[in-house]
Amino acid sequence: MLLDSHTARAWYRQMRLIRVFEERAAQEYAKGHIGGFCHLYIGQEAVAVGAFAALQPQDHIITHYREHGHAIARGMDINGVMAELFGKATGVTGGRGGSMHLVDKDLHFWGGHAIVGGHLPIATGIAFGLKQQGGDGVVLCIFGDGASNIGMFHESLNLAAVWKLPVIFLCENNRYGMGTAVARASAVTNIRDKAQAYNIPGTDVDGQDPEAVYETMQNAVSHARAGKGPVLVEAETYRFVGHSMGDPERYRTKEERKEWQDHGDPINRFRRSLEERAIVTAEEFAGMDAEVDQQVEAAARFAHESPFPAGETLHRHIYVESAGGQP
Amino acid sequence: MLLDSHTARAWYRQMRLIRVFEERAAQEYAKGHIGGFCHLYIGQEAVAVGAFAALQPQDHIITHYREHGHAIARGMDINGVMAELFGKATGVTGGRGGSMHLVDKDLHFWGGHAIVGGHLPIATGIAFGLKQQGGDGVVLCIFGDGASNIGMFHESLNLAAVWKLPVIFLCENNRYGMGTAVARASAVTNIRDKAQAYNIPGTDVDGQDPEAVYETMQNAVSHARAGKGPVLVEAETYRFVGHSMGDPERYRTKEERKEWQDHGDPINRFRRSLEERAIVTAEEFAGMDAEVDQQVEAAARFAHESPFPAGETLHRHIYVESAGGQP
Amino acid sequence: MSVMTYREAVARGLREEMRRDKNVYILGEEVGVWGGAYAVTRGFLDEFGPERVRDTPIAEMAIAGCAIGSAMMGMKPVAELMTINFAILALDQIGNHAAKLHHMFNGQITCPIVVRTAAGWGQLAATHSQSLEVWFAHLPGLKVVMPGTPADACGLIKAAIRDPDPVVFIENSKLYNRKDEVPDAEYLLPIGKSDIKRRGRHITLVSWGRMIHETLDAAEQLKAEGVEAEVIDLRTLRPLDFEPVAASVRKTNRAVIVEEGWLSFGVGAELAARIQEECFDHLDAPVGRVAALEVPLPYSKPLEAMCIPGAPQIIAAAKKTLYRG
Amino acid sequence: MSVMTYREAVARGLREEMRRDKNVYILGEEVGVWGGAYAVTRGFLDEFGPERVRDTPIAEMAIAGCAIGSAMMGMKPVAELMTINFAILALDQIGNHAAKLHHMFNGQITCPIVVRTAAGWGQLAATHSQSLEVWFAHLPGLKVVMPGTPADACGLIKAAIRDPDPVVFIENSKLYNRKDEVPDAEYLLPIGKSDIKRRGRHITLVSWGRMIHETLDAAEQLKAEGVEAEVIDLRTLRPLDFEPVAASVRKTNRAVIVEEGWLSFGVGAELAARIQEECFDHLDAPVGRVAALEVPLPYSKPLEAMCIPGAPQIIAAAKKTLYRG
Ligand SMILES: Cc1ncc(C[n+]2csc(CCOP(=O)(O)OP(=O)(O)O)c2C)c(N)n1
Ligand SMILES: Cc1ncc(C[n+]2csc(CCOP(=O)(O)OP(=O)(O)O)c2C)c(N)n1
Ligand SMILES: [Mg+2]
Ligand SMILES: [Mg+2]
Repeated sequence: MLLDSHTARAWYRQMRLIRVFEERAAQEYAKGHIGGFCHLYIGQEAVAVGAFAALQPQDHIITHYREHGHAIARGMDINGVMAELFGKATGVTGGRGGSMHLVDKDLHFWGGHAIVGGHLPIATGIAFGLKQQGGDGVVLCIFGDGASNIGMFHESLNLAAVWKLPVIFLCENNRYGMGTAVARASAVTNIRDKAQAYNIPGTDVDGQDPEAVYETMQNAVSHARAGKGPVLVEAETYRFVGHSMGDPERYRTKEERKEWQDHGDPINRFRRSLEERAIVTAEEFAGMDAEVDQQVEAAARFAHESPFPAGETLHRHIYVESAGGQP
Repeated sequence: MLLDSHTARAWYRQMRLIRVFEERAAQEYAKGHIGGFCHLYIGQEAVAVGAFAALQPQDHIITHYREHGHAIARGMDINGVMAELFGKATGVTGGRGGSMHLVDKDLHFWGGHAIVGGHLPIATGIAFGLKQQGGDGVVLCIFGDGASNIGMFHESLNLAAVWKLPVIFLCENNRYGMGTAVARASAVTNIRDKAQAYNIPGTDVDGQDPEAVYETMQNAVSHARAGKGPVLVEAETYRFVGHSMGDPERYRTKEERKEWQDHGDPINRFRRSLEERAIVTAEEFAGMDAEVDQQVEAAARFAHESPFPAGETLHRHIYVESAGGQP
Repeated sequence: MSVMTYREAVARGLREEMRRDKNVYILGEEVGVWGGAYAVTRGFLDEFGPERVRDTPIAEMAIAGCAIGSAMMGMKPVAELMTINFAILALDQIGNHAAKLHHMFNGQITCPIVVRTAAGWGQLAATHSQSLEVWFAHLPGLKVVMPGTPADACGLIKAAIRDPDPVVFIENSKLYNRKDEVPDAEYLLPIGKSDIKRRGRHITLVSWGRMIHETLDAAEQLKAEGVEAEVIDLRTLRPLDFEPVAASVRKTNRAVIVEEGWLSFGVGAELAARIQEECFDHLDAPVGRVAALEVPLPYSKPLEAMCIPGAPQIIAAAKKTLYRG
Repeated sequence: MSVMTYREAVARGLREEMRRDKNVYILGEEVGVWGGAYAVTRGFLDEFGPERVRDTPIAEMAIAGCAIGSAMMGMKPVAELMTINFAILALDQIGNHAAKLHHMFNGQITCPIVVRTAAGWGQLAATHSQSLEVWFAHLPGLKVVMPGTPADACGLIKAAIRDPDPVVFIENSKLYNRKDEVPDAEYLLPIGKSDIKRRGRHITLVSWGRMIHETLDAAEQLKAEGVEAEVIDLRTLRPLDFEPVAASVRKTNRAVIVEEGWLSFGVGAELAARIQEECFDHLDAPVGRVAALEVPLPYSKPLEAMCIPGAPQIIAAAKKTLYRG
């Protein structure tokens, strides 16, 4: 792929932003500023950055709970994301949803969702809405390997295929659903093979390479945008950290993880490749790294300094307020 | 296939028994002796008879609500079946389950089930029980084309495949789920193709030919019995009557149905073939037909003459009685 | 006024709203070619075409989820889940998603779906005879409507479609052929308003859905014995319009709740609890409850008949409450 | 007596039963290699091996269904559904199948499954913070157990495994680290028996599950003000052991029900309804109810804290009921 320097820098910057954001989130979690479940995306950054580069503003996204990276790749304000993790009033849902439920309607980012597979049926509905409203947008629906075994996966891919809905089902196969290796949970270990049951294209891609992800997603998006129906894309990736905070990681060896970290780190790989291809210079990298660090620092400061939501707000939006408030 | 005369007669007799039983059920329904939902099996008889011939006593069956034919093919007492349809105390569940819930534990016939797809997860459990208990039995789990689109289908086939459970998933593809043609509901119109998503064999068979069904099922049973895991078998068939009583049948043409009835009637076809091959004589057929008519007549009489269940029985078996009865 | 069946009344409401608003569409199993398992949407496919009247696979989770997603996009889906027994399969979509999105996403997302489903029974056996409205009514974020008459069904299905929140609209297979008058002019009713279906001063009978008719029958029979029962039809279970119930009980000092589902942890429990909380000093007798026997409903007609209460049980409960029995 | 955590107590009960009966096996997401999402089955894989401690795909319907089928075959499955929020996905299997098979098939089939699941909260947001025991309690054919202490958890999980009927066993993620004494000898408790956790004569406080501790705290604080509260721990919600509640209320003449879930159509509604039905002439005040605020639970700590009631709310409700507030 011929990558121009502007795009290359933007992608690198985004990947690094996600990484540094996540590292900071882990620190803040350890200090008790973030609570509940917090699923980090470290190791999978190339999937988000490559995939979202293939989307247009008129496209839509719906995803699961491991979505900080997706939100940032779509351009969600990281101050609002960090503040959300802190449960602050300035968070993207005012502290209601937390880490698993980032949302930004203006970005067509329809939420992280915490019930495994629960957002797949909803993705078909967004796509149906798009189709009926006659635009040329598509829906990107992201989930994990583990989610491909739940009934909602089947119902959703089938419905999307029968109705030829413009959805890209993007499975981030990071080898494990919590502690369960793919082969222990799924009868086919190549998730893309499940596409055969829906008569739709199923492809896989190296999820550690943003350029590969971008190209594969470009094809998938074109297919869906052309009205040819859904696509299943499997990005092969790896999560470098625990499932969520406090995972004893008894299900994999340190060696396996180290192997991926040493040879499969998407950021290092991409950086080396850009350096080798002389697309981005060392100074440029250094400049971006510093900027990203500052940006994350600022986001953390913003989150720290923001107020918690006022108690009175709790009762807002249980029902749509024009309808007469809370019954 | 080389069919001996004894077997041929037994199969013919069973198919006819199912047919005449169903016709009588329709009449009794029209007269108000049978109520609720009543899903007839007319047109699909060869599937049950061929498939059950491939089973052994140590095997197990679980099926859906269109199961009169399955029950009869397994050898359930037709007096008890007819009485059940009448809601009588002498019915196979004492009138509690009705048409959709025939059961006979001694025959390892674990029930008709009325939630579409609801018995597929349970089939995996029966198979798991069998496997753990170390016998060589297999489970036959029967459902329709429409059921192959529900989430439970996916979860069950996947679990059975991952755990290599001895289940034959037999889909009776009768072209419609209620009024919805397969192609309008399923992204693959050959249900057997769904097997690919579970890395298990998927085969199809002419469901109007009991010999073909038997042979295909023999292979499937051997596979499962040998510990090689589940199989998906698709029997292509057709229902000659409405989905249940009072179906306006707006979803298909009279011509389509007539075509099947004229050329695809499994009983006529089998009879002609046996005559051509000189395996069964005209006298033998006449004798069997008369016997079957009498048997069904006797079952109807039995059902008519049986008492309704006594009111006091209602509270039995809500909980297991040794446990101290009803809370 | 025209006389029409409950089925026709729901259909009329649906049809009017579909004509009014192009964003309204119907999806579900057998809603199109078949015309609805209970024939409510017969003729809709011809009038509105296959884009707006969408037969689905048998996939309750996908049906509900598709409705939710399209509603988030500004459409007005009416998802039919054939019976409430199958709606259970979609409870995660309805309860974990539809009911929560608006609040959890701080008002950014709205989810104005209507889920139409039918309770009922009639020799259908245990898995096809449930009244599970209480499960839905327990969830903040949902609205739960359960009309008992054609007019209420017509006025409330229209309101449900116009409502900005997720509405579960529970019909009853035993009501579809029931006829009554419906106003000829466009007819809209507010969600969350109960209706006093009969005035009286000796006892308050509260019901909803199909049981309102058994309750009115009972009230008519009680009249012959000199008892004037007030009959309140809740029509909506969430938000619960409790004040009229309280006002009535403050007047009659006695109440019986009548429901088609099981007694324990049923809708009547909440009503009895609320009444004793809010009308304690006015109650001359404990609030009575009439409900189904707590067994999985059997197929056999005489057994089934023992399970579902009707006017006789209501009358007996009323008399007990009136200290007359 | 040994002091152990609730987690250890459940594990002990499970382990003892697995040692006793080869037919007992565990299945669910992360029960094996991980040792249970809440670490209840840590070490089980090593002791009992992968045949009896079975990690499953993320497929709640298949987990429950596999349990049901194997139970029909004479096995004793303990299916873990990680939290009650995901158990919703298996409600069709549990409600339409497990709860109904024995009765509908006229006693021919039994279905002795145990479904272990956890309620709870803790900045987990709306979809991961529900208390839905009332849904299960509504279903005839099920038994619903909800122990609040290590000893009760140990004695009841063992009883659940030996029970011939389907049992839904609801733990609480906030309880797992809570410690208390458990008898050293084998300890079995009957399902369907409540427990008077504290004797008193001025007011009856009824609770179950985690809230029993908040209730006991409240009772302790009330004592300082001269109020002697009787605290009844229901432990089982179905079958409901109501008589001890009635007996207590006949003595105290006042009652408050305390629950972690939402108020409307919650468990407390049934209890309040039953108390006023059966103790009408003994009640000196309406039965009070303490429950969660009716909103989808938010993530943010201060907002979440507003939703879940604790000792202060219980004390306030008790005082109101005592006409002291
Ligand atoms: C229906 C449901 N079941 C179980 C869970 C608990 N759970 C949360 S994440 C997870 C693993 C999901 O794995 P995968 O889909 O591979 O995504 P990953 O976490 O690896 O990104 C599980 C079991 C849940 N949230 N929802
Ligand atoms: C979960 C669920 N959804 C809907 C129904 C209503 N229903 C009963 S039978 C049926 C069609 C099933 O078709 P198929 O699986 O092809 O079996 P067939 O009736 O053709 O034998 C439907 C939709 C149901 N019983 N359960
Ligand atoms: Mg994964
Ligand atoms: Mg079919």
